[in-house]
Amino acid sequence: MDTNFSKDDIAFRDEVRKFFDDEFDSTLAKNLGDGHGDNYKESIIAWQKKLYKKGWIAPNWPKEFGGTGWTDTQKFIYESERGLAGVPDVLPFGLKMVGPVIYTFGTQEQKDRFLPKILSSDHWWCQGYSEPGAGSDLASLTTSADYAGANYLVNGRKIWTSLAQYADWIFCLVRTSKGARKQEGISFLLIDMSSPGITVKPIITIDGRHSLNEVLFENVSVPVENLIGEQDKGWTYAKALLAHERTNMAEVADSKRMLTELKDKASKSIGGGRCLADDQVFQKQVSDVELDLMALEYTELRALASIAEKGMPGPESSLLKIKGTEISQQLHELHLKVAAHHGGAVALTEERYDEIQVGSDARNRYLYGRAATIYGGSNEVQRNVIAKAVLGL
Amino acid sequence: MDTNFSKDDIAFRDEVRKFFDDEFDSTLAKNLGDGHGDNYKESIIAWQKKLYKKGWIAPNWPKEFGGTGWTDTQKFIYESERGLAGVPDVLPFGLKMVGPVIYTFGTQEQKDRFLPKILSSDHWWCQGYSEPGAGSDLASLTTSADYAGANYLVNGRKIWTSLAQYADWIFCLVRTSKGARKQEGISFLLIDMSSPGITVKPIITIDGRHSLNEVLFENVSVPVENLIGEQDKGWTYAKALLAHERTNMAEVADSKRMLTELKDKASKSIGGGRCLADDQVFQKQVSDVELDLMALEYTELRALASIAEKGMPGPESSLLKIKGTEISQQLHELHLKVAAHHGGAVALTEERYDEIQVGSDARNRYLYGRAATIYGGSNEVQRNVIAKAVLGL
Amino acid sequence: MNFDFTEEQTMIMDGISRYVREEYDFDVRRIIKDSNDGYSKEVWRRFSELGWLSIPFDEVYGGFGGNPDDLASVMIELGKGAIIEPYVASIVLFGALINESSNESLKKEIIPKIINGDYKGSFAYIEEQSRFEITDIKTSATKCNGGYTLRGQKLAVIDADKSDGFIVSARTDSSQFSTDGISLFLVEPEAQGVSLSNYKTMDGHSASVITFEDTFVSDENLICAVGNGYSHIKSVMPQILLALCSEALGIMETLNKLTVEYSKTRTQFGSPIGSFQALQHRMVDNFMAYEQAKSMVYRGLCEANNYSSGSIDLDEFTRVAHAVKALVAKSSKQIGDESIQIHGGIGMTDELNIGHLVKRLMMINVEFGDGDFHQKCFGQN
Amino acid sequence: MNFDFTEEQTMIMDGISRYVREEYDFDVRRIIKDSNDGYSKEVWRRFSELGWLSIPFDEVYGGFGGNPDDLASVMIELGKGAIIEPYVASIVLFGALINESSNESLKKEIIPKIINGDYKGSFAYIEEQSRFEITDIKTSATKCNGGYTLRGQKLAVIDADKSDGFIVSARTDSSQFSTDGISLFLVEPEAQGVSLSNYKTMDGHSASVITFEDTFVSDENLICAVGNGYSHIKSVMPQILLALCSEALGIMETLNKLTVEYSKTRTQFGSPIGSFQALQHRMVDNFMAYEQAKSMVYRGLCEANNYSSGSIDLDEFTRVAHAVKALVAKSSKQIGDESIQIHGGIGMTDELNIGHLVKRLMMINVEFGDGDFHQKCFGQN
Repeated sequence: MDTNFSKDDIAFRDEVRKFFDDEFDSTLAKNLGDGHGDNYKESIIAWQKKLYKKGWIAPNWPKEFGGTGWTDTQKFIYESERGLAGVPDVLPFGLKMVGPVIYTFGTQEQKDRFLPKILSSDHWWCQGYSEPGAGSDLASLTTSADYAGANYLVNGRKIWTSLAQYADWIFCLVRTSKGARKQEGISFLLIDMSSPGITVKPIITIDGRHSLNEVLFENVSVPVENLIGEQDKGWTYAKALLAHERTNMAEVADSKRMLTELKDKASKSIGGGRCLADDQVFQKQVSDVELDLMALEYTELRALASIAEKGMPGPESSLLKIKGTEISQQLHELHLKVAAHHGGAVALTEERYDEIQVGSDARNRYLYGRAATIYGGSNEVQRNVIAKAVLGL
Repeated sequence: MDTNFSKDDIAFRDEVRKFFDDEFDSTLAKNLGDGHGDNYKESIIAWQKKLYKKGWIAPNWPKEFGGTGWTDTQKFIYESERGLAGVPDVLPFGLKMVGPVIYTFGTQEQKDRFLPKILSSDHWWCQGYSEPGAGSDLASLTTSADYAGANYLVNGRKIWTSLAQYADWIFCLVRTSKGARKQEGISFLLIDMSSPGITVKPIITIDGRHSLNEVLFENVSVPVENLIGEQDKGWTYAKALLAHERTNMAEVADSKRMLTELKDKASKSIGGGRCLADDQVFQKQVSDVELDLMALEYTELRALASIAEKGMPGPESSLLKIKGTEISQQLHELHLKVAAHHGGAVALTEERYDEIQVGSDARNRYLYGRAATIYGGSNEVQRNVIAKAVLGL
Repeated sequence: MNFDFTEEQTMIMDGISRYVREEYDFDVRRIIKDSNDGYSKEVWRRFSELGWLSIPFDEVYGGFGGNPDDLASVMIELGKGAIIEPYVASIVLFGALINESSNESLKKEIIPKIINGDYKGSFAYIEEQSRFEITDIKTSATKCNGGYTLRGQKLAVIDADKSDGFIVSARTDSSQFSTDGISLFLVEPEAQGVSLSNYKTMDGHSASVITFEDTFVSDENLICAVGNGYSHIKSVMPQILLALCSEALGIMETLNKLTVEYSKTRTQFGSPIGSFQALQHRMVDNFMAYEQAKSMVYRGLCEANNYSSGSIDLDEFTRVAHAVKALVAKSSKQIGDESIQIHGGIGMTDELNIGHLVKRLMMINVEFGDGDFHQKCFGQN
Repeated sequence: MNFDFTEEQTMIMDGISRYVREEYDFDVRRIIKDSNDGYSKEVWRRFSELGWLSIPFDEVYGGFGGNPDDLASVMIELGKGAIIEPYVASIVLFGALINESSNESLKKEIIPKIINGDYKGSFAYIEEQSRFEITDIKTSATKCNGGYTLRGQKLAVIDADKSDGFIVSARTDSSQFSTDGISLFLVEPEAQGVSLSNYKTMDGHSASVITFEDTFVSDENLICAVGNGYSHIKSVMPQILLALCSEALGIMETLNKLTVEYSKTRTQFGSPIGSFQALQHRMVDNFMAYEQAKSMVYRGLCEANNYSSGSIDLDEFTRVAHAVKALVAKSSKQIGDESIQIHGGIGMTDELNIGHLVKRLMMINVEFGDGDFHQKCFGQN
């Protein structure tokens, strides 16, 4: 058992730390915020291009396709430093979702065409999975793609599509035929968002902001060369991606950052030299989360080590999404607790009320954060999966 | 909304308080303890006979059969005072279980024969419901009663039978025929424990003590006049009883007593004038339970008022068993927390180590108390019932 | 023993319920919420006509003379409707403080106006450093000729931008945390040196930072005797907490109802999601959380009556009120979270009422101290 | 990054696992538990032969020279087997204290005997008033000619009735709570003025109240320098906590395995109870509680190595050890409760192993401070 850093690891850590220090400036930090700033699109692309230039845009990709070739320890160090520096993770849709599907199941032509632009952030991707009638029960999707010569004609409606308003491309699960099981007859299609017949409608969430969308397809023509793998076999590719996605959802580095910020905030004096951090009950609430997070960090490391050794994550990885999202929600809640009255504020204008703005941000994150246990396969579905696949129930 | 006591109520409260003060002496308190003392049987009978003499043995029975005719407020006062005085509840098997079944569904002859001896505690009853294969799924029971002239011949095995080692009579659910639904063909039978063919085998529980038993029936002959109501309709009577039983399982008065004792213990100085009651986290843990208990007390009152007004409990009553048992388990846990190391002690002999004995008792209650969420319809089954019957799911 | 609302209370409740159904549905609420005023003058006028603004006020000033039960019956229904009119600020908070005021001339002047719908008020007591401690006051009121000079800043004053007057807590004596030396003043927004910075709150209400720069307040605007502010606030605190918790109760009832209904209609994996046992058990837990909250609010109301009749003292009543607020906070959190989770994606949308009801619960939670604060107050005694 | 046990460790684990399977099944355990000695001399002899008693001791004294990983590998397997031999008292507690002792002649004398199975020890540090504070000591050791006179009483000394010697904490100086002035003495049960009152504990071990009435202890029996007792205990505390938590980990693994298996075979309502979604989700939660506990123990073991290599200091290592004990306590409680509940009635019986495993978890929880205690220590830093 060891997680000791070698000399090289420490040098690497210093390099990462310096890079974030130098390159992730306060303007970027402000604009990226929690993914809702005014210049969000430009800023995230600018930042990702910096990472791309540095060669660090895709630590999880195989080296041959543009990955970093880092050891697990290096990946861990990179993530830890990212969290410490408050640097947001890269957008997952291209780099963590469709990218791996393309390099695993795509044709050489598809790889050549799409992977470079994912790496360079010249293509903004979004994910077309959920539908109004197909949420947790994803396989019951009905968006259809009818084969018509060299094209599919796509008709249907995707929902909860994050950041589709900025997207150049969408990867979709569509129904190409009716199989005996509903998982059959699904295909995995890459669709240009500028195709005629696509309409994007905003969905405003309970935090009052816009990051989700409905994407409507009316007779959208998609060339057959945009099909990934075999027709009707899309569920297999999607499943592989989901497993991949799940291990990316622990968000330990980000939760650690939130925890540090929480402790800082709570140490700020309220009246009479008191501070919330001195309150034993509050301490207990914080340490409840901190303990779980400390364990989760090692659960993630165990999963990484297991992937490195056996080529696949062990049973421990299946809890990453559940625990990771529960922990981040608990941290949101504690931030909101610190904010007290100020958590109520919306649409603040005057710069001088910093605390009120901080409270307002905490509230927005809390509210939007409720989605974490719903999307990416709700935590109920995750529990079903573990019961079946891990416990054999 | 009011729960104000009238002058008469206050006089009644004083009478109850005086009665417990005078009659429930320290020897009784010691011997009754938590239902496992050496002179338990004699002591509980002696105590119940005192209540019988006073006319207070069956507050929940209709006056015509020997009930007290108290108002809801009086019942509430009686229960509160009982809890405050640390007086254990009467044994439920005769007075709260089979008694109501007999006066509701029994023949005049059965009423005349059994009710007086239940009231006078001359008959000790036990409950023959569960079987090895029929726990939560009670209706799948297989103990058979075959009609043979003027008798049933009973064969089978009942389990988890509390205090059967002391019992004169057992009321059983037995299968008299095979219906289309498993709830059909069940009959409700009263069986003399001295009948040839009955064997009682002790089951030692995880607290190392003996209160549960297996009761085996081998060709036990039971006269037909011991059948309650119609043959094959026993499930109906049992269900009525279960609903009745459930509202008796909140045990608010006993939990209040446990809470008071807990606070007393926690106020005892540990080293250097510190005491656990000053610890904010412990305070929080105690108040978590206390809040729930304060609410549950009123939930029970609301149920009582609803029964008085509408003749039946409202939806609020269905949570009494779940919440009541969860609260009592939390109190057991906190008592054990106070006991710290001393919770480990078993089989202590020397009188001088009072604290160790107190810890040992707390542990026994904790361990035996795990059963509260299992028996009387497990809390999982209760949740199923509420989902169906109250929420319509 | 009695846990029913009276016939009169039931009539009021039915009236509000009908009003919400017929005149204040979710679309109307949205329009009002997004309007410039953030409330509807017309609706407020109707509230006055229907007598709902008079509930807690003494009959001598034209009020209904209601007890906590009466107010609770109103609050439960307003909660169910997610009404965003400034009822809490004007009637529950400001109303309680003015109704118990010892300043007869002020009461005679203002209470009838409130009842007529011509006057709205709010209570300015939170400061930058105070969190939930009402004694943590830095705002000072210095005696001057014929009155006092106010200096300081109050935060998170709910619905202040709609108000014709604020009751402001300020120190006329003693140091920052003392229970002595606190006085309460009625201040008008137009008074010299008063400035407001307003913002919306997540529940569709508004709040303000109010700054007092050498604001003169006359002796006649004292709500209670000089230095008696703390005991004045303390005397009305339990009934305020009960009213807030009653509103929360109405919201929770609605959330549970909507969630169970939704679970019966939303189909996934070929079955209504309400048929899945894991969700069933959680909805049962939500049902229990609601019933326990209801029992606790009823306990508070019973104790309010015991307090009125003199069977318990203010400390005992206050302790129960702490308990009510603390338990209601827990149930609110659980039911709020679970309502969104069980609704899934649709529960995350601004379009659906679920999120709005949850946000109101969240605001109620911090109003006059959050659950942790009240549980601590409760547990220490 | 490496989270595997070494080949050598795996061999030890396999060895213990085989031993439990072949020679220490649940019936054998019951017989040993109910025997007069409360443990088996023969089993202890076998432990010695198989080298398991030598694990944590330095090689110079004939030990295996194991690190915390080595000890963890043993403890996990002993946990799975619910072994009740006095391994924790003799090897984990007494063993750590003696192995780190500065008293060379004592070490040369005693450690080889322990390894040979000829000497067992225990640690007497709890007092009537102390709860979990190891500095809360009233027992006094007064200097006298050639040694010290011990006066006082120690409680809950685990497996003391099986011991050939106790390490006793006593005050040679300073007042009740001071970290200074604590000294550690090796005392034999036969020494003058030592009396034991023994009782069984719920996990099949025993404990004693030990009274010292003017017991003479020679200078040669000092475990560490006079007054250095606290830092001596503190230096071995983290590794002791890790060993205890490793045992708990083994027990939790077994409980989860047995519960999931049982749920697949126990049929109610025509289906295995493991097919009911509400139970499935709870078993998933238990699985997660176990995996998180495992990660935390592994984190502790990694930090133990970081501590050995000097990358972190004792305070940092101690903080992690607090975290491990606190989290393991939570997982233990959850898994213990749920194992009984999901087994239902049968889980309540003395006959089944479930209850016995749960009781051992409960004992581990209070050993060297319960979860709340350690979480507080953790949270304050």
